[in-house]
Amino acid sequence: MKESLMDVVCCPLDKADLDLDVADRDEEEILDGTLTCTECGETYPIEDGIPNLLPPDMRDEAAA
Amino acid sequence: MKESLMDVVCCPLDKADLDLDVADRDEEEILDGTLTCTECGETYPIEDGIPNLLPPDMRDEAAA
Amino acid sequence: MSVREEFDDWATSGKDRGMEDRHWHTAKHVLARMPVEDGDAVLDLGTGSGYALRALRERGIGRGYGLDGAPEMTRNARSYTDDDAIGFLVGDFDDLPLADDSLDHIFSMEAFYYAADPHTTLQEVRRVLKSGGTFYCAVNFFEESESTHAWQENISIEMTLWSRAQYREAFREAGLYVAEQDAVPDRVIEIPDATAFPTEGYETREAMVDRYRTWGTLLTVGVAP
Amino acid sequence: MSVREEFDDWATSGKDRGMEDRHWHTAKHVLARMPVEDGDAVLDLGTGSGYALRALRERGIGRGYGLDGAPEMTRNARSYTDDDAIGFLVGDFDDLPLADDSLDHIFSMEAFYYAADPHTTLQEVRRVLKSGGTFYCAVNFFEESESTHAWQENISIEMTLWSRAQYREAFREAGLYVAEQDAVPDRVIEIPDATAFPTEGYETREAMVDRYRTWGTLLTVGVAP
Ligand SMILES: Nc1ncnc2c1ncn2[C@@H]1O[C@H](CSCC[C@H](N)C(=O)O)[C@@H](O)[C@H]1O
Ligand SMILES: Nc1ncnc2c1ncn2[C@@H]1O[C@H](CSCC[C@H](N)C(=O)O)[C@@H](O)[C@H]1O
Repeated sequence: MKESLMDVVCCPLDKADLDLDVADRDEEEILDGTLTCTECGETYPIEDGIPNLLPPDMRDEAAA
Repeated sequence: MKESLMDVVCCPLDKADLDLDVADRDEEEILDGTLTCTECGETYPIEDGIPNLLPPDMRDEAAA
Repeated sequence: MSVREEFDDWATSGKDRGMEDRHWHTAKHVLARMPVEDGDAVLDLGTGSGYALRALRERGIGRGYGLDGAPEMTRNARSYTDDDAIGFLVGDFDDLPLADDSLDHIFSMEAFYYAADPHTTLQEVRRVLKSGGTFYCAVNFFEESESTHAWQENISIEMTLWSRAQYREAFREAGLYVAEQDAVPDRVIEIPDATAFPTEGYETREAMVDRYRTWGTLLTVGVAP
Repeated sequence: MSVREEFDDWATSGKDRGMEDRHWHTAKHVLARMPVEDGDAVLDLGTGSGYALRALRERGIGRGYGLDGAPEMTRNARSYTDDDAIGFLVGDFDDLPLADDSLDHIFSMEAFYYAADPHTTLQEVRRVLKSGGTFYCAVNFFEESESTHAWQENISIEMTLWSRAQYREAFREAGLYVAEQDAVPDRVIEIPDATAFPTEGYETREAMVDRYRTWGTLLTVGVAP
């Protein structure tokens, strides 16, 4: 994901802003990392350049 | 024109309500008469069942 | 010449019915898109023969008002229907004789660009529409449809030649939201083989295809806040 | 089965590209009507292969966001473009991970009715749209298009089967103005002679004509106040 995506994304649960933690990036975008809600502290993974912003219960249920 | 048209028409100049004067009507509608602006006093004719609500200068210029 | 003189002539020579036939090719698609509900009050700006209101009544609108600047047009239109819920009035686009917030929707086909000041007309449209009401503005005469430009030569009234972008911009300037813009093709008109060209109206077959199939009718839909 | 499981399977078996091909028949007409301006930010809800954003970028939008509940869909979609202005994210229709008033327009094709609660989705749509922004909601599965009803049998997710009137009503309940509703015909699909029926999909030729030419895609356009 481009860093500019941060302008529009928010926490799916409480719509608060997210903090970005970059684990891996190339010149253009963030490939791996974490988005953390500044309000509720919930975390969302960025994997292979795509943030997963499903509500945690849906994300975990599907991964199971 | 049906009397119910009075609900939506107004004076084209100042958008004030109009007073209806009926000269001739049948069971269904008003065939001849006059609409008078309650604000500016300008009058508009109803002829053959159709009100002419052109601004007076346009109405007169065309009739000339 | 005034709108009244020009179009009264058209009405008495039967051009109103001719327009109805030709405009229906695209107007029917435009009308079909309007989200009218039972009981709605709809205005037809520059109603001509009044066909749009007759069609919308079949979809259940409660009241149809046909406004036109040419008394003979409204006289003819009145004679084409005996539907009690359709009424006609003579008036001008730039000074609408209609109360604020009085209409659910407004339709207009091939008429808007005759307004002496189209910006004023749009302000009037916004004024008379209820919140959430739509203005379906359909024109065949516009910048991108080049073979229509010559129409101005045959008429004494000054016509507004806007592009698609200019329509959107003017709607927004008047405080309308722009919900849609589309070129609605006329698929009904028959286009002869290339060998038939030049015809009276078109130099080449491509020009005629461009006029009807590519551009057809420009629809711009505005919504009142 | 969850949206994720169902549609991840579709993505890995290549159904995303198949849908793109078929949906394009009507989606191109829907996209053409959107009044997008240079620089606009547009969201594609249930983006699948992401074709709608690729098409809108050719019309000059500034940013395209493709949201989908199936990670494999977004993974494929991402691989189909190297346009820097297009980005994908995984998320659910009922809990949009997008800020209030952040988007100029939203498009959605053949996806809306999978929402667990479509009324919630509409509220979310209204929340994230800027004032005057549009929601172009296109579906092939709806009450009036009867031969589509059987689709529910082949999918484990509950699908919302609304009529045209129900779409309009639900949009209004969510606080959106309804600017347009239309049946956009699919004129591309070939319909065989009557002798070819019954086919796998259709009992009669009439049923197939009804599905594609009469009903096609139901478009409802909402505008945020
Ligand atoms: N400034 C103005 N005010 C009111 N009516 C006008 C006008 N300028 C033109 N008109 C009317 O607009 C109509 C344009 S012709 C189109 C008629 C009809 N809508 C149809 O589709 O066939 C004429 O009837 C003309 O009298
Ligand atoms: N509740 C939900 N939240 C997010 N995405 C969903 C969803 N329900 C279904 N989807 C997504 O919606 C898409 C429907 S298929 C349509 C894809 C694309 N718009 C096209 O026209 O081809 C799938 O990719 C599916 O994963």
